Amino acid sequence: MNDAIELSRMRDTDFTAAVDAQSGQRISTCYQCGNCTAGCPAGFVYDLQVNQVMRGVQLGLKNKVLNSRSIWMCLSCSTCSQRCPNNIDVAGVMETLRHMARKEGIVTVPKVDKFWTSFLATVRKYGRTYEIGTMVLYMLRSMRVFTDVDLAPAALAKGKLGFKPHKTPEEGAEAVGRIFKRYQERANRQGVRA
Amino acid sequence: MSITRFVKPEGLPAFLAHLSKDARVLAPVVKPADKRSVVFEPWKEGKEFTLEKATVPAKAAVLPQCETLVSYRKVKDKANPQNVKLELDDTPQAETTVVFAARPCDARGYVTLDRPYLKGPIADPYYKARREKLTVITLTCNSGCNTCFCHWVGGGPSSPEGSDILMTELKDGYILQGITPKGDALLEGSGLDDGADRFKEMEDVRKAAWATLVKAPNLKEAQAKVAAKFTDVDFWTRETDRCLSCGACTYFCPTCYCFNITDEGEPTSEKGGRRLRTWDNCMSPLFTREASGHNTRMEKALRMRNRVSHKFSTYPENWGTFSCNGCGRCISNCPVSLDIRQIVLDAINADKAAK
Amino acid sequence: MPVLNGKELRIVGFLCNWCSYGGADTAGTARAGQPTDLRIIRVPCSGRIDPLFIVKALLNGADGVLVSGCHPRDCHYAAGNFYARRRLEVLKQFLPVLGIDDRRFEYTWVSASEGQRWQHVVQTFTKRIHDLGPAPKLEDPEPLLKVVDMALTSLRPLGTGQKNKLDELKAAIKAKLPELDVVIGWQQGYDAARTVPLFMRTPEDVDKLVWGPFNVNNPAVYLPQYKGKKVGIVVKGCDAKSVVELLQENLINREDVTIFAMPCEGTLDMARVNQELGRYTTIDKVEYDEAGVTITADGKEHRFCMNDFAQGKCYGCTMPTAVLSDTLIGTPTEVKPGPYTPPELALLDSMSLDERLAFWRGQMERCIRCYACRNACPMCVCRDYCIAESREPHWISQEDSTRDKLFFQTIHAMHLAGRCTGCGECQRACPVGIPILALRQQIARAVAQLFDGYKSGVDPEAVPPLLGYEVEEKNIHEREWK
Amino acid sequence: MRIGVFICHCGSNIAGTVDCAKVAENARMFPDVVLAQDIMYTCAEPGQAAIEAAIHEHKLDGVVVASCSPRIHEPTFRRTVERAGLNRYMFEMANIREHVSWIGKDKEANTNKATELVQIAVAKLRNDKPLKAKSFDINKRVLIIGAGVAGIQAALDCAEGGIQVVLVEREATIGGKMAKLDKTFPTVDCSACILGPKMVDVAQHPNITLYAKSEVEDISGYVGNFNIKIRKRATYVDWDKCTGCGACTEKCPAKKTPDTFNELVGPTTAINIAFPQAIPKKAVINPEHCRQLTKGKCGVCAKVCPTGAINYEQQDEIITEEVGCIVAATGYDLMDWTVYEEYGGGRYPDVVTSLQYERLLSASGPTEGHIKRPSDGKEPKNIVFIQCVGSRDRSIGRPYCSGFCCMYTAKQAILTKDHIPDSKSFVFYMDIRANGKIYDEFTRRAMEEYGTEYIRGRVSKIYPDGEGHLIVRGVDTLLGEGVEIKADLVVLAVGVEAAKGSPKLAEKLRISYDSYGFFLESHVKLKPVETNTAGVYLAGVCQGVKDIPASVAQGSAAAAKVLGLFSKDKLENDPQIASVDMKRCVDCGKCIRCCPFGAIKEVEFRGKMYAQVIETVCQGCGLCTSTCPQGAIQLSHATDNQILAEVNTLCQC
Amino acid sequence: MKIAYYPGCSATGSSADYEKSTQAVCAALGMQMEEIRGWSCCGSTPAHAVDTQLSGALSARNLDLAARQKADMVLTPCPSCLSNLRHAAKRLENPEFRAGVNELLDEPLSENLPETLSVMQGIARAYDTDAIAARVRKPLAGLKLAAYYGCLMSRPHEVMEFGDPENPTLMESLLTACGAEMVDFPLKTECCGASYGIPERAMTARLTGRILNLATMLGVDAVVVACPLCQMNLDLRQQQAAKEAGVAFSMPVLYYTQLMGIAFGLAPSALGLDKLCVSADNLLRKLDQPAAYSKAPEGDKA
Repeated sequence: MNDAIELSRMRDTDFTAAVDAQSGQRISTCYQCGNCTAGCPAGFVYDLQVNQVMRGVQLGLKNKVLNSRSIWMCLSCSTCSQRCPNNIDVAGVMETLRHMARKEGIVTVPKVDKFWTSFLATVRKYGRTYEIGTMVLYMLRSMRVFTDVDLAPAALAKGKLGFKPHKTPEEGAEAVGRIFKRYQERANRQGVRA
Repeated sequence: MSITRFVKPEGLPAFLAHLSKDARVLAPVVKPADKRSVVFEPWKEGKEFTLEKATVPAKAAVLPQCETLVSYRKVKDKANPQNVKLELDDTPQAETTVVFAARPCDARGYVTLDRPYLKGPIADPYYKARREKLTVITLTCNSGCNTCFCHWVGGGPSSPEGSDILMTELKDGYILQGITPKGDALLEGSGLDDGADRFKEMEDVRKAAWATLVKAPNLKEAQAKVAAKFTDVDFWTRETDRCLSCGACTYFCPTCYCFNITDEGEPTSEKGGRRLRTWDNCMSPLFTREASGHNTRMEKALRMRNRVSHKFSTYPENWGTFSCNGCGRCISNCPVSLDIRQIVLDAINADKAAK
Repeated sequence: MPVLNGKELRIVGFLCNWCSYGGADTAGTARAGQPTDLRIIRVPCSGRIDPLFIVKALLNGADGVLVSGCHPRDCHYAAGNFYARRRLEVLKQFLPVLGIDDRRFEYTWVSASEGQRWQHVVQTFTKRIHDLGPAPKLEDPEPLLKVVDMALTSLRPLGTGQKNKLDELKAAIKAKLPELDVVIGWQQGYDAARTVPLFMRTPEDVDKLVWGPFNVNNPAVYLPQYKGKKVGIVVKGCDAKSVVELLQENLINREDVTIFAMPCEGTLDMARVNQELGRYTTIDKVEYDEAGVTITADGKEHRFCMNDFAQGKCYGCTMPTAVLSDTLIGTPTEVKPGPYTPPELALLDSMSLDERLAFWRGQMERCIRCYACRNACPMCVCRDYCIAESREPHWISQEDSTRDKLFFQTIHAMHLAGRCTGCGECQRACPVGIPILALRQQIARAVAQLFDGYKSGVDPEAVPPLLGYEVEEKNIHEREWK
Repeated sequence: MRIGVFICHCGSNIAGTVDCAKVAENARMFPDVVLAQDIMYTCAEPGQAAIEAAIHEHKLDGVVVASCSPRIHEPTFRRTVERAGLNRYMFEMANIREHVSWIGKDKEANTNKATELVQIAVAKLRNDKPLKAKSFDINKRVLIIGAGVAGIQAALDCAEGGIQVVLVEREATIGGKMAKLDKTFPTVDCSACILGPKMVDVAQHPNITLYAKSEVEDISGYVGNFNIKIRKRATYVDWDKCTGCGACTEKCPAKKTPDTFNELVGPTTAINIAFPQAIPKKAVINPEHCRQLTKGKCGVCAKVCPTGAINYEQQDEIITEEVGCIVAATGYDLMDWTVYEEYGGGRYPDVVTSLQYERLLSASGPTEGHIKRPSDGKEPKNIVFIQCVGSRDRSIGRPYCSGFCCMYTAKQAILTKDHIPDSKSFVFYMDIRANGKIYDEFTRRAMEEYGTEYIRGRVSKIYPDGEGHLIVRGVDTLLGEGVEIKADLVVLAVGVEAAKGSPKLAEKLRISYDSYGFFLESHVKLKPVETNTAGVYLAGVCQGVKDIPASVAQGSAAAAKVLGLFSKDKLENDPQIASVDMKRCVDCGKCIRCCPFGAIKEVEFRGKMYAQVIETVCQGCGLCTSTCPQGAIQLSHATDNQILAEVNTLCQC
Repeated sequence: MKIAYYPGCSATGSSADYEKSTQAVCAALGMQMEEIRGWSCCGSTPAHAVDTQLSGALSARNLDLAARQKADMVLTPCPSCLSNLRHAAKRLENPEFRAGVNELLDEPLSENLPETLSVMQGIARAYDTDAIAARVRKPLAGLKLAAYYGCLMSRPHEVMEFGDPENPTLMESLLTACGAEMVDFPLKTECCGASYGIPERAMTARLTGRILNLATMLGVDAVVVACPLCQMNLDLRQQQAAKEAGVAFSMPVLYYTQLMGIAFGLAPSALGLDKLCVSADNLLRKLDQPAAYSKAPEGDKA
């Protein structure tokens, strides 16, 4: 049994406590009914199912959880939170884990992260996006940008994809830019990835 | 002619400082409030004081609101807890005290208290100890007032009874006149300027004060007439309709001397147990409530009868003079302005009214 | 036995026998380690805990008091903790006005099975008390004598009420008089610059009745002693509230009381009037106009404008006319409620906790325990059997101590919780002018905040809040033990 | 006073972290303490003997024991001091084990704390007074509320014991939930066959008075002497005349009346008899659906009734009964599962409750024992059972386990296979709770012999596919993947909740209930049948979820309590009750207003009114004492002065 | 009641038709909305995916602008923006969070920020169903519709407060008032999987297909949505889904505002109906059939 997880050594209870604290949830109340997994629309692209992620947090398996692909692929649709019999905001926990991974520089699905960064860069510059964020994300997650060939013509024909950047009027773009600047500075101060 | 001294207003603090070297000096102090009051408090250097008539008389100088008659401790033997030693201390706590700027009515109060506490079959050792260490400096009144009636009951704005020194306010200062040897001695050692040359002026001021008084009715019949009303419960009921049965009249009276005794504290504790003597109040139903719950003075009418009769009838019967000094505090401090003057006059005039 | 120096502070716990004491046992059985400061007093039910035990402890050296009972609904005695919850919450909101930090008192619910929760509660509370440090003693601070600011603006124009139809009122009383044993009103006192209560039994008595700004006394104070007799009473708006509250508590019977009312335009703060008049021998003249009174004493004129010299309560009065009456002469004036904090309470509000403690120390020193405050209070119906002077139970010593005097004021205030109508007679009666009304005002404010703006003396049918409960209290919430 | 103090080492339980000898030494300095010693085990026989000997030798008139919690040994030591001639209330305990030695390791602090706890106990004891109980007569009749299997068992046991029983049942027939079941686990016995004879016994027992279709309206009084008001609902049928022949039900034209006995899975008639074995077997008219009562015309049943029993004018009737004690056996209801919108919120007819499924299985049910799904009457082939619907679910405020669903689901899966051999059953479960006698074997049989597919996980969503099936989306956590089943029928194991109206009844009984409405027993382990109100006992699910054997056992246990209580001719009250000092009472009525037990009344004495405590009703909570502003009403053994003595001991600076 | 309007970035791009029809319907009802001057992106998914406080600051900036405009309420058509703005407001109740957000902003936030609601809620609050019905000129009688809310609108319940999180019914009540027949649509809050484009085409098609299939099985004339992303996914992906499911779909997917606009008698061009992939022509034709009038609600007489 070489690949057994040696719980006596591997458990990081500080991690469990940190997830509790940052998410405001009590992960210990999860009794592994699996309802989160049952209702998850994205489970098919997960390497760890949601209930397994929760179990990993309970056991303090930090590396396993923070390196999982699942936390990047979660859609934040909150179906899991809604149906959790123990009132755990599971989607909130997933988001917390994503934040933790990011701050530690662990990015298991780089394209997603790259998209977020470029999306935010646009917002930083113009104050608004030149297209609905999720729309491009939708393309990006496909990892074949603009090659959804059977769709693009129809979408373009209907004017569904715009490329003109809209600069926010009334000094809005500048104000948004300053938000990002301060955020960046704070992240630098704290020594975490922005 | 007695010893006199003169002091300018600005010289008073120094005089008090001189007095407080060897004694606790009780001086009137203003307590600021929407309804301000004046109380006697131990004076110390730098403390502000007033010469106004105090809301609360300086009775506490001889009869404190609460005093420890006996303090006692039970000391246990660690080896044998059944051995308990009792330690007792019943030494009267008396300090040398000067009451400064009492009014003549207050000073007469000490005389009124002296009779039952000192002149009866047994002298009260606690009272005696305090009384002997007391010197009274009295400020004469320069005018009458709406609730004062000292001149009805044998006193007056410059009555010397009970005072060791009489002090009178002149235009530019105060003249102090020794009344008793104790007072004379105090003045002699005071270092104040002689006041003999202001004596005449002083007498004029005092006379002028008398002149401000409203004419006093004749209370000669009061003792008999009040006694005659003893069985007329309706009379007392009418007179006390509005009485609230609180203790304001008695606790602010310079001559009320009733007390209650209670034990407090745990004898085995470090503080020990204390047998306390506290003021009591004949206007309270508790005053005569017996252990069974029975109360001989259940009605406030009967309690008021007691108070008025004591002051105007039974005390005079025992000691030959009213025990009311006409300071008027029971009237001015009463939440319903019950007026003892009116009760006495009603008793006197009851027959006439009936006719 | 003193607390362990430097290590412990004095923390007293009152625990109900059935749940929380059991919870503490469960914690012990589970070896759930706790700080050693807490001393537990076992009581049958949280409902048994008189809030005054807590004040008693806090005034006499406790640094913290913790109360714990069964969870709401789980009371061994069905409803004891529901009552306790209201009383303890009122107490919690009251303590700061005394200058006691309300964090020093906490109450919670712990069941017999919640050993862990108990451990957590003890740890948290002990830490809180250690963070706060030893409680200041009443005798520690220098006395602080601050004066209430009486420069107030009234919610309505104040006046002398001389346009009221006093003759009509007299006629109405005379008409009813044959059916009544007595009618209580006001008459002139020992001079024309004050009035005193009047007890009318004959038409001639009725002729003595006066109406005006000197009618300060609250005649309702006399009603309970006439229980069972037919009594008439003339009331101002504020007096009527006392009558209603007495009815609410079944202390008098509605059918025995006939209420005569006229709209009140305000009454004078006699403390300030007397201060202004100073020492005088005779009143020459008292003249009224719409806005005030001019008193001539010993030949000197003194002008008292109602807007400047009214009683504190008159400025915030929204009920100048009796809320309940049988005969009303005149028309009630509507007063729109506005922002109003009673001046005494405003003074306390402006102080820090330490200042409040120093304030009460300074104020209570001159109290000589005459109990005029208590006896002037229309709601103090057990004054003849007051625990201030009893040995069984023995709540207060007779010692001349500021603590005991302040404790009595707390007793009075707590006993008035949800009952005090703010008539202010306690403070007015105090011969040495201690602003004790502030304590009652704070209780009333807490009760109003907790119980949906509840005001006593308004609705004869309402249940006084501390004699009732809701299973789910709208405004009382369990504090989190985080 | 002469007080003896005994400090218990409790072996090393206390002495391990408390210097017991030092505590005893300190205690010697406390007032009135004439003796203080430390003892290895105070509660053991030698310890108790030492206390008794010391009482005699040192003429003690009060004893303090510092040991464990008074909740454990106060009764023990009270008996000890009583044996030595002291009044049992001249005794106090200091809890230096649970509250000191077990929660702290600092010996100095612990010793100091233990000393103070002893000091408090001494201070309290010095204010103790001997108290004496009073005795009063008992009315040896019992009221049993609820005639499900627990209530029936309690009634029969009491009746057999010679006690007169008043049995009140809300429904038209006794039998409760058990009467609705088809079979029972783990024996797959016919429910009606084993319950039926007991129901007949109830009907025939001379000591049992049965009020069906009745509810308890009001309860007053106290243990030994309760006064009960019972509201007998109008049935519009004179039961004295009704023979239960059923002629009326055959002819009744209102054939679409909802059938509550059949859990609404089929209709019934407006006049009906719940089921063939109903006790009492009497007809009842449902006034909301009776044409005569709603529209004023019909009268068919009156015409066909051979005994003229129909009475459309009948009104509710109030009956009074006097009893000495009460057993509550009000059972349970299923929670309203329609809060689960993800399961359709009740909109899909083929999603049924387990109890509805029992009626579908039952030969006396609407489908005569053939499993037909409600939507189209077809026989289902794929049946999905979902457990823990409304149990173990904090998100809807029901965190508790309903206890018996695992077992009946296994039973239903087995029965399904028996009824439809080519069917396939799936059970979604989280844990299988099968801890009774031959329970686990039973669930294993469902899996192994009946091919029931157990899937470990919850179901997230049920929705119709538009083609007559229900899509059940769940998870198999063992597999770590979502699963989906196309089902014909879904059976929800719906969680149990306290019977509707339980809190109201609890308030009438003056007993406590938990936040879910279950009645609170006196002690969760050691007094599961008693309540905190003397003379009120519990049986069955009203106290907490339990299955049939446990309900029956508790029914018998309650009966044993009743018989035990009635074995005495007189009862003694607990003297720790309130009393009024008439000298101080001003009759303000505040205590009367807030007494939770109605134990204070107003009495006249020499022309004045006073409050007076009814000694047999007072439970000793002391709420009155903290309410009385002048301290005129005092709770014995927890008087103001006793508590003040404790406070003053601690706070004196 | 002063209403501020937050269009969201998509309004000028992919969901121009949504924006157009929203404006048209609100104007027809007489609902006054003032666009927030200088509004900026709420941060969308990327911001909260990266940092909650950054997301909070980007959202809160807009709420603050609305507050300075003295708005009592902010309305937005986009569920994603709604979710972000409401989450921000909820988190700002925590003083620590508020302080952190204030650190990022030019100026501290106003003490009281207006509440954000969806335009749908805004309409329903201002106009009861009678008022809506009274505005109907061309009742949707004869149309059978399935309301599809998507996953963002009603979840999490504590934040969104959009009726029952599993079974919201607001769209149904609005469209019922317009005369349409609304079916009970069990998948109304199930995720359509829009975010997972091509790599998982089979699965996404299954999620989409499941919704389209059930709608088809229920025999509806159209699926009605309130989310730009859902609309695009369900509308655009029907062929892919069809391939997966082995059935052909031709299910119009309309914004609820488009249908309300139709009922109010507004011109199809004013509602952006030309942007639909699956044409709504059949649906419009069905409405024009005279039979439809027989079931017209009273509002039609006006």
